[in-house]
Amino acid sequence: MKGSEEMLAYRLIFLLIVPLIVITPNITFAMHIMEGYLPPFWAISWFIITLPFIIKGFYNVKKIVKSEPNKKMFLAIVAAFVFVLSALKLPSITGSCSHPTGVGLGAVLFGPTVMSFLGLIVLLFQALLLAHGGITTLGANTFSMAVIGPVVAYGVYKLGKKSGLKNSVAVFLGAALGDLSTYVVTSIQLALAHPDPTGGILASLVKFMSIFAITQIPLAIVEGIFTVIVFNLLTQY
Amino acid sequence: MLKTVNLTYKYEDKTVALKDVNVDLKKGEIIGIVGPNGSGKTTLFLNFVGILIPTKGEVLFNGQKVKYRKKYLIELRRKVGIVFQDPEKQIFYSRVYDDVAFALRNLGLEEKEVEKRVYNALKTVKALDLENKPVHFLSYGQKKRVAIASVLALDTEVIFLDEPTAGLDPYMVDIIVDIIKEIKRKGKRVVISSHNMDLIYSICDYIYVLNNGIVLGEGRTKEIFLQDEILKGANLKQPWLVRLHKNLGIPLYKSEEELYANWNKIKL
Amino acid sequence: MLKTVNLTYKYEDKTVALKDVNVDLKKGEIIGIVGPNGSGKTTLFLNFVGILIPTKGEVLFNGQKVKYRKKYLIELRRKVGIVFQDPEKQIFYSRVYDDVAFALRNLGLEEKEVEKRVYNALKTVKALDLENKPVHFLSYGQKKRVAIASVLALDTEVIFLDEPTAGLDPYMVDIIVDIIKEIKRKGKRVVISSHNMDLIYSICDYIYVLNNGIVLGEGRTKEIFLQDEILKGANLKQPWLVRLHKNLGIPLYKSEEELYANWNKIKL
Amino acid sequence: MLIIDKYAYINKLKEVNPFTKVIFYIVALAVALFSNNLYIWTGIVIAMSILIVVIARIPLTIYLKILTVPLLFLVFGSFAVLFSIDIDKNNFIFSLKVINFYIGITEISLNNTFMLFMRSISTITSTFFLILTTPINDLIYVLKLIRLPDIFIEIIVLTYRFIFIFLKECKEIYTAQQLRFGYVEFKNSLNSISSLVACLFIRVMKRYEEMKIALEVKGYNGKFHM
Repeated sequence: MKGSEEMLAYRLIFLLIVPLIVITPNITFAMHIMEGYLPPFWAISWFIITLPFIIKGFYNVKKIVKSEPNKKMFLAIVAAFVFVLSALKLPSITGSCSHPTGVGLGAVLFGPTVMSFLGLIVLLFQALLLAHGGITTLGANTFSMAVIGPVVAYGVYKLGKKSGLKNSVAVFLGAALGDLSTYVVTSIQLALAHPDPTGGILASLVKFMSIFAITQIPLAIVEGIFTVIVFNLLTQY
Repeated sequence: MLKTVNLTYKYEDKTVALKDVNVDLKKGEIIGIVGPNGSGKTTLFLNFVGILIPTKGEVLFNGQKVKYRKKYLIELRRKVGIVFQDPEKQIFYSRVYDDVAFALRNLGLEEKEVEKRVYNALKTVKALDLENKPVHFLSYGQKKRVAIASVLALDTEVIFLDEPTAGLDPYMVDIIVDIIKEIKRKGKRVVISSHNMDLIYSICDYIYVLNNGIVLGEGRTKEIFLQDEILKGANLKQPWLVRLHKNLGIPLYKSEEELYANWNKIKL
Repeated sequence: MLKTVNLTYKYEDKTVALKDVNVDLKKGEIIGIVGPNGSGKTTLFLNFVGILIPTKGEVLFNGQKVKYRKKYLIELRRKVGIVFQDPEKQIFYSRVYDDVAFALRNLGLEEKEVEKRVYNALKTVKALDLENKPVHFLSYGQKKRVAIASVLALDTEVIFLDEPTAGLDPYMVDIIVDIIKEIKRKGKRVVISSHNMDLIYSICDYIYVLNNGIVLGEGRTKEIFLQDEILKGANLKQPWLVRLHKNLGIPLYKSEEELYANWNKIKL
Repeated sequence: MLIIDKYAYINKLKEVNPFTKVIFYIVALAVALFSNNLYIWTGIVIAMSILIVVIARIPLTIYLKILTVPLLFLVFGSFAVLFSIDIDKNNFIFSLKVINFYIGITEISLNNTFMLFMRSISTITSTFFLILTTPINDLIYVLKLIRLPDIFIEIIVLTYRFIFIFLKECKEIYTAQQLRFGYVEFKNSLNSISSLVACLFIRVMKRYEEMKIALEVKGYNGKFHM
């Protein structure tokens, strides 16, 4: 009796995890918190938390544009490029596909400060044109993808370079860790909004993190490799 | 051989791109597909190589329905190649050699075989000297030839050329025409879409006229270009040799050389 | 009027793009600049509108040397407009109206005047119905017309058209030809570069032949196309009307209508 | 290419004043977000679906198709909220023993998940109403009305235009690679996608150089007027 219940439990877990592994990357939600998924308090809080970064980014952009008006078009080109990048499908080992966040590539190519502002615009277009993410979760998503991700990616890349790592290793670490940091932040955001009724926020965090660990670590590695190859190809030109 | 049977293709938003199209590549050695911008030529090509899946009807390859499984498509595309209009979007590597070798390496061919094929293809398009040049130093016409070579290297039985002479100067157009004739001589079937009616008239032996996704008419080159209503329906013009025939009552010649050779007879 | 005097232009890497070029727009109403890909046509156009600064020699506008100060250039470009080959690279807004209005608003024109001019320009290119369509839904030919309208709206005295018919189907080519004739009728000067020799022959009245950055020859249309060495030197072909004249000894006509009208005389 | 964008321009509510639509949307979104009432949520979902399918005439198949993406997210994303882990079986209304602990569903988590699901789906349908009936060009007009900083709007306008250019290029490059067996296995797929991005990047930068010339010819003086 006990044995069969255990079997049932394993089967249930299996039933839960397998579709997660297969489907998660396919529908790419892992990086975006979906519309309405955060309760009002958190939706608004993340907007407020993100706002200073956006304002900072906005003033940086303003400064750049003032000294070089053509850069206005350049920034839009970069935003569109990152948008298209995030609509691409990266191959993954499981045979399914995922979308690159483009966070690492964008941050390393264009610097992190610009990315926080452009990231907001990219996320806005993803919500409006692709129905990825959402309007109520725009604040939270901007924080994880456009603020934390680029800063970590760029920081790791610079740090790696400084400590004498090979360029491609630094790019890889920057892109992969930028990716992962985005997911960690997303997990925290979800855990804060949906604490576990028995174990609280921490238990909830463990749950979200373990889902992401299964699905996102391989993806972060793939994105890291992808960014390195792109980088190497670009230096050939 | 390749053909479509009542092929209908609708875009995601339900607009009809092709409607009941029957095109049979058996009918000619160099087949021309003509029609205005947006008439469905490229969509038809993409259905032929299995990139787009027909909404209704089917594509038959050697009498068999094309199957949209990965393995089958790989086999299909080893037999059927396509060169798109803009060479810039089909060249991915900075070295010409690597780019022409791309498809072959993906198929896992041995490097020796790859080398042989790459050189053969570059020779056919008269671009052997470009082998080591970085792609971004090439002119538009040279890129076009590299793009053609990349497909030739696959040694397919059929080659689709989408607007092969668009944007090229007259001299380059002649070179491309030579390449097309060379491909034909090697026993391959060529399908061309083009806005250049004089070009189509001079090198194709069978023509399909497309407009708004419908085949308005088909026939041997000389015959189809005499049918005013069909051409008008597709907003096309007649080649000048046909216009001369129509307006002046002189015999219809396939090439201007033929006209010149027969001029004395006409004068009499 | 606009002309160049011994204009030489070298790229940053010292390759010579133009060498001692003398082109005078006074010589014709619709001027054709012909030459193979990479012969320097576009570079010449960019020198004319002050985007590129001559390495040697100069551009004269109404007898005065063009000055490369911002203010002067703004004035120059109110008089001299240019439409590039690829419409995608000159349309910045997804609203057609805003795009055609862009240059006018940059000049600080009043919104009422802007509106009048935008509608006039759209009318000339027969694109009034496109006003509310987003640019990404437009066909290539429609985008091309919008790009032309943006320049027409400026009401310049001279318009440069770089390959205005490249990639267009025969019907669209006719529409562009009509637009060009309409522009001429309004008293503006038009300069066209094109690979389509038949087109150039039929609408231009003065031709410059360019190759490797050098003017190989110039002259009134009928005359220049008779000079074999010059055309050969630029790898160009003669228009078919000229080929008929050369090969068959019939008189040289400017248009096929003229040929047809005189056919009976030829036969006799 | 982007199906939502396409329908935004051809639906039957396109001509309705965008400002009205945005106000309506914000009210609906706020109600959906702040309320805790099952009936209100259900009402919003039904009302929005009717507006989208019956009034705006978006084909039902298209509507359902774009709904599946967030629905899948919702279903699978909810597992983490629904299930808890505990050593005490009594906290659960349904549970299974795994080694030394229990995985199960508590009454609170069941309720939470359900509420989460309903709130999400009602905000999603609200947003769908806006994006399926209001073209971006109209939304930009609203952004102007509410006096968002110019730079922000200008970059949005330009980005919107460029997205379609790059998407088209990207698709064409991808097709060309696909036809040359660039995506037959994992390793060459990764190489191909990387070279696609590199190729696109080069083209994008070249385009920037060329468009700068077009900008100058048009007398650009630092501002994209609207």
